[in-house]
Amino acid sequence: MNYEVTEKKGDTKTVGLVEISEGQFEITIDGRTVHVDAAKSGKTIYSILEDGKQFEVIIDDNGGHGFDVLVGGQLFHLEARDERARLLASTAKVVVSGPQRVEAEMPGKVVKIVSPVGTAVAEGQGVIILEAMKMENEIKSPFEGTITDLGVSEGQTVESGALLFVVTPPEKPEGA
Amino acid sequence: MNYEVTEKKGDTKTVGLVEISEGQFEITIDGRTVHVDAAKSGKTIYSILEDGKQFEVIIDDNGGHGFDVLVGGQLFHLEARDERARLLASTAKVVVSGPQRVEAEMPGKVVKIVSPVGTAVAEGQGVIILEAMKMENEIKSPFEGTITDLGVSEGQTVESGALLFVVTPPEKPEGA
Amino acid sequence: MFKKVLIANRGEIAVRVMRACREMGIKTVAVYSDVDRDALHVRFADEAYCIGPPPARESYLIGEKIVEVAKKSGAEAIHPGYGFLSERGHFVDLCEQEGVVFIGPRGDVMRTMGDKVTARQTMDKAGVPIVPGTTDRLTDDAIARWVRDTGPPVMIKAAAGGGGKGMRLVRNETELTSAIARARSEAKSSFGDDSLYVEKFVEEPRHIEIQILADAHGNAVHLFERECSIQRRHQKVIEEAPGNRISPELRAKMGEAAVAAAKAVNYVGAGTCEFLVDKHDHFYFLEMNTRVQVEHAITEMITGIDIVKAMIRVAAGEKLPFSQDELAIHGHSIEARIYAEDPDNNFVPSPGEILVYRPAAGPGIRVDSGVYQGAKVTVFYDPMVAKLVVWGRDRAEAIERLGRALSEFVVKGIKTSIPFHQKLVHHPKFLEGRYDTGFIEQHMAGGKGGPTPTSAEDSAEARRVAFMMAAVAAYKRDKQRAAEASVVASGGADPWKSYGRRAQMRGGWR
Amino acid sequence: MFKKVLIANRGEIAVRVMRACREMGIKTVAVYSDVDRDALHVRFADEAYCIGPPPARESYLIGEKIVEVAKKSGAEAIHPGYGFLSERGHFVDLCEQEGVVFIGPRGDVMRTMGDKVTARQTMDKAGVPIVPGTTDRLTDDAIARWVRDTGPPVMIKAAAGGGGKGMRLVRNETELTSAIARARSEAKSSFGDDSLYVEKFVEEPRHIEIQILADAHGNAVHLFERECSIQRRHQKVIEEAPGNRISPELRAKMGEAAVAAAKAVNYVGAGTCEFLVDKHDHFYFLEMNTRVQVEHAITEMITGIDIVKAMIRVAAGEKLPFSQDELAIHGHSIEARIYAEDPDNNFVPSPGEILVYRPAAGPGIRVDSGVYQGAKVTVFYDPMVAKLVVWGRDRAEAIERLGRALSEFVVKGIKTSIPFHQKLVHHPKFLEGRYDTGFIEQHMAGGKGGPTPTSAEDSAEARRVAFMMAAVAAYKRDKQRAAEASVVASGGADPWKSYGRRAQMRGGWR
Repeated sequence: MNYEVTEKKGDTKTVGLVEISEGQFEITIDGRTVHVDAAKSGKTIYSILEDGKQFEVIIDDNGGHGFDVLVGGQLFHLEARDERARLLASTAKVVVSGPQRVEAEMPGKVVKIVSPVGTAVAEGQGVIILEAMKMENEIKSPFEGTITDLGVSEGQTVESGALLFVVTPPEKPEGA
Repeated sequence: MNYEVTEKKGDTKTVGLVEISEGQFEITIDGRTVHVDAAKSGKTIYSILEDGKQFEVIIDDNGGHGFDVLVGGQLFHLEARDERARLLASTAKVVVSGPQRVEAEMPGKVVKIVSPVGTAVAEGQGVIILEAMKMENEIKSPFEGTITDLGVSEGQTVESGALLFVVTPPEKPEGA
Repeated sequence: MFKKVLIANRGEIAVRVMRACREMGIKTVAVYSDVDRDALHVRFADEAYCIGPPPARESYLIGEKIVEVAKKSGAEAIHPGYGFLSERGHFVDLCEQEGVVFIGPRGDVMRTMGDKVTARQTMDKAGVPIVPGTTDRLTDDAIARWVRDTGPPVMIKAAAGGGGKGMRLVRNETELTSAIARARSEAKSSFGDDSLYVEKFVEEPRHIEIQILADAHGNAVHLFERECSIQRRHQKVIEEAPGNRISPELRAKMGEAAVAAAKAVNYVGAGTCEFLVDKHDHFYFLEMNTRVQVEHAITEMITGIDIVKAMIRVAAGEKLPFSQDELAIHGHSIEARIYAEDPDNNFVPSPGEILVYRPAAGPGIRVDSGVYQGAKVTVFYDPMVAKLVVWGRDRAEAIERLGRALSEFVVKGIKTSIPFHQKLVHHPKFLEGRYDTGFIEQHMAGGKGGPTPTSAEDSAEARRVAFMMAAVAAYKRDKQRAAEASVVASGGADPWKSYGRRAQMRGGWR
Repeated sequence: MFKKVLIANRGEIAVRVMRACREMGIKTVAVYSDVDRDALHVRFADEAYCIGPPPARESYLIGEKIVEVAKKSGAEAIHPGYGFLSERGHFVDLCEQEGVVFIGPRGDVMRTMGDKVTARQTMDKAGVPIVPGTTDRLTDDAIARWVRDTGPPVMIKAAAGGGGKGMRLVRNETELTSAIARARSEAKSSFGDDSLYVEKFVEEPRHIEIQILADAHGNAVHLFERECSIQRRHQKVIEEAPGNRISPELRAKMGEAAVAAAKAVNYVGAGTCEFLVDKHDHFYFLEMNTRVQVEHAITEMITGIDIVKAMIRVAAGEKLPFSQDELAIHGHSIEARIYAEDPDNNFVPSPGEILVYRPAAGPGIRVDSGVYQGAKVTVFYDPMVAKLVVWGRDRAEAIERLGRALSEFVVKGIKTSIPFHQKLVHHPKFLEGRYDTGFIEQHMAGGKGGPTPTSAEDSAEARRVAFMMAAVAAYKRDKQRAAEASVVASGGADPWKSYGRRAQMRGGWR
């Protein structure tokens, strides 16, 4: 399977990947095919062996396609997409219809409501500003639509998992 | 629910136990009822709070009814039995019928076969002697029956999970 | 000696104090907020009591509650750690009224040192050099006159100041009027007191502090200096002991000044005199911290003295068990503070569950930590999760160890400042030991810049592996999702909710 | 200096050596057996190569394979750690033939020190006191004559001996004939060489050893002594540096003797001269270990010298970077070896997965470990999982720290010797520092006995909590089983197999 891996503001490389057996991969990158033994011991951190070279690799999955990969003390912000993922993503988009809830990922205090009920928002447009750990974080709409409900008011403290707002996507003509 | 807790070569105490909510117990012991907050943080070690007193408690479940409990650097070998457990145990005994496999729990070398195929064995009778970590361990029959198969021969090295032997319980008259 | 001590703090410093108590055979009492039931300091205590909701002002900052727990549990003394109630004179008074020993100096000493103008007056009288400037609260006119006479650059400072608030640098007389106005308004809103004074601005200042210990019998010693010039936004990042380019003569003079400062106020306990040292090796008293510092551990490493135990001993009325001439510097020590923050994203705090925790270990390494694998870092408190302290026979070895330790220190689940430290310890200016408080701003673009910690070859290799492993991770996740999808299909999970969460993760949270 | 070093070992010592290499900027090559793919030493290496099946004789002991990996990977030198190939002269010769530097002394030096009779002759010639006895391989008659002349008690020893094998104590002349016969037969079967010699038996012996370091330029220093008298079945359990009741004069004399021993054989590298010290402070050379010791860390703690780095430096031809008069003892250090064994069940090995691993930390603590949370301890190798090393300003503080550290060191999933150490560090004889090699046998019933580490009150409290928590654990398990049972009922798991496992757990495995 081929993945397209992109570094934030950097290269894009195509990485070919075949899983031979659990943890054993044939990987093609930069025009060369190598054998990689990727052991995830103690269910924690990867130990990678490639032609004798050993690397401890820590991967944080940021959701979506983003991965933060730490190798030998260096952190790389990467996105990895494959054919099937693109397909799934587009399928997923079709599935999204009707109002969608957005919940708080950590406890915090609502500093400001940027987009009140009724606002039409673009994908990525700010809706609420939440203060957590003394930092302000803008909570954005995951897609285009209209804010149809707010679960919070300004100045309110929220728990993790609390409803922040509901965004309803525009209705699409059938077959679109 | 009442548990009977026995220390190896020591006391037996009756421990009454009511779970009020997740991790919160009313426990009656030595004629006194106390409230115990038993938090298992990080899915690892218990932190016990009882009337302000804090204890870190590590419990190893030895299977059966045995628990090794480490409190404040002291290790206690205890057995805990409740009414229902006794009931379940007796029920389980009835369920056991037909040949039963016994597998190696750790890798080792078969030093001796004590009970060859065809031997009638009592519960707890030795069947195989396995050497692991330079110690000899006797593998016993889990119940009364006949050794109907051996998965190993003397001198053989076995992996964890390998079949050691099969023991078949005596047929019981129906309704027994 | 006390039989039981309450620790009015949380995190690594609470654990640190409990370790000292346990070694001394003293029972410990922890206090915790609702969100800290599973915190490490609770697990290290012999007793633990909940004192309220997560926000510190409703729990860790309520002195009355804490004194009440001390009395209920029979604790004879309270160790405040740093932060929270550690420098609040009224809390010390409260302890005294209620008959509980406060492990630290008296309340009036704290108030003297807490007010910058009073502190400057006191130090000046004791013969300790202060930054040239005024020792009074001034009117706007008086400030303007002083600046006109002395000439800029000057610092306008709030008398009640701290944490960089109510402070303005004036490089040019035209800035003066607005600087005074802004400093007053900030001081008023931050401290409820708009009194100001003015100091000459020290150019290329280095932050050098002297650790002192004093008992109630008139004995006071200093434990040499620490250099804390590596700061990001007035927050210390890396500290060293001994300092760089400090001659034995300067060390002796600063040590004597710090001891004189302590004696001037009949100080009892551990304290720190912070000095600015300019490029001509002139030093000026900046302020005195009347508590144990975060960075006390590096002084412990080079002197072999357990500062926390000494604090407890002198609070119990014992004499200091060593004199100045028994103290010597042995080797070199460096501390790197590990914060739960994202150095690649403007150092925003990074709360969450610590999924993997593998602290550095082995020769020359000490880790003081307030977390463990499975612990949760919440949004409510200071984001420092651990202190990595190294020791070496000399500075070069200490730096080599720090680099090695950072490379093996693994925290997964939250972001930490470890990658930032790795760049820092490879910076040529740091390796040289020639830096001032402007280092991170000037040489590391405020934290965004800095050298690559590995060779170009290793770096390219690491990048290649990262690309491969991003693909492997994506592959594994796709595989797992496919497996989960089939489970979901047969009923169970709520795809509506899980989409919402996933979408949000892609959203504004990082 | 070398650019790349192969570490021909596993576990904590491999990790220890890699840490030194990383601090020196040297790349590391690990070797591992099939069962060690997930071991910590592989994760710490820059390169790693599999060298065969789990049994050491098929992997870690095959010198040819290891030299081959060194050459293939471009490693210029091999560090052998301790155990495995570390004292095999023929492996050193092989390295030399193949042009790979062996980090340690020459092969002929190893052979000289490996044969006890030759070692005794060499030391005797160098003026190092040896245990009174013979320096020749003797016939049965010659042994009998010597014993008759000298009188019992005597030790009959195998020339090729080691590890307590081929050794017999004779307290009475009537035992002599059978003792000789048994020693010969054991020596023959263990070492393929039945040569014997005889020594006077030293009563109430203390095991004191001197660490030495020597370079190829004729410089040799000693790093003072370690006391290793706390042994269980000839296995060291606790070591201290400096030793107890060692006068400065005795220390100086023993140090000089050890340096003389090293110079007599043109020793290069780190080595240890083991001595027996009798109750009159007479000391006798016992043997020389021609490698780094498990307990080298306590010497590092009191001297500040990194012994492993020094070994690598002198192997690369550098001079020792310090002289004898630059070395001094700073404080006191103690090591407790944490074994995967069950102290409550006759110390049987306890393999398994480490479910929770929380090593001690904080001031004065160093942990050198070969495991991590999630690691598996297998049956194939030495059961030592970690070394807990503490430092204090004096012995009392070191012991307090050791007690504190043991109380916070958590290993779950396997049994360890931690509870045994806790009893040991509370034993009055240990606290006094008055013990000899018979301590555990005489005062702790071979490990079964010893004091309770807590007060009677705390102990009763702990027992009550243990009873409560056993009930809670049983309750939780019953609850979980009930939940699982309902899953099984609806199809899926194989009850036949799971019953078999459960039955076996109840069976003979503990």
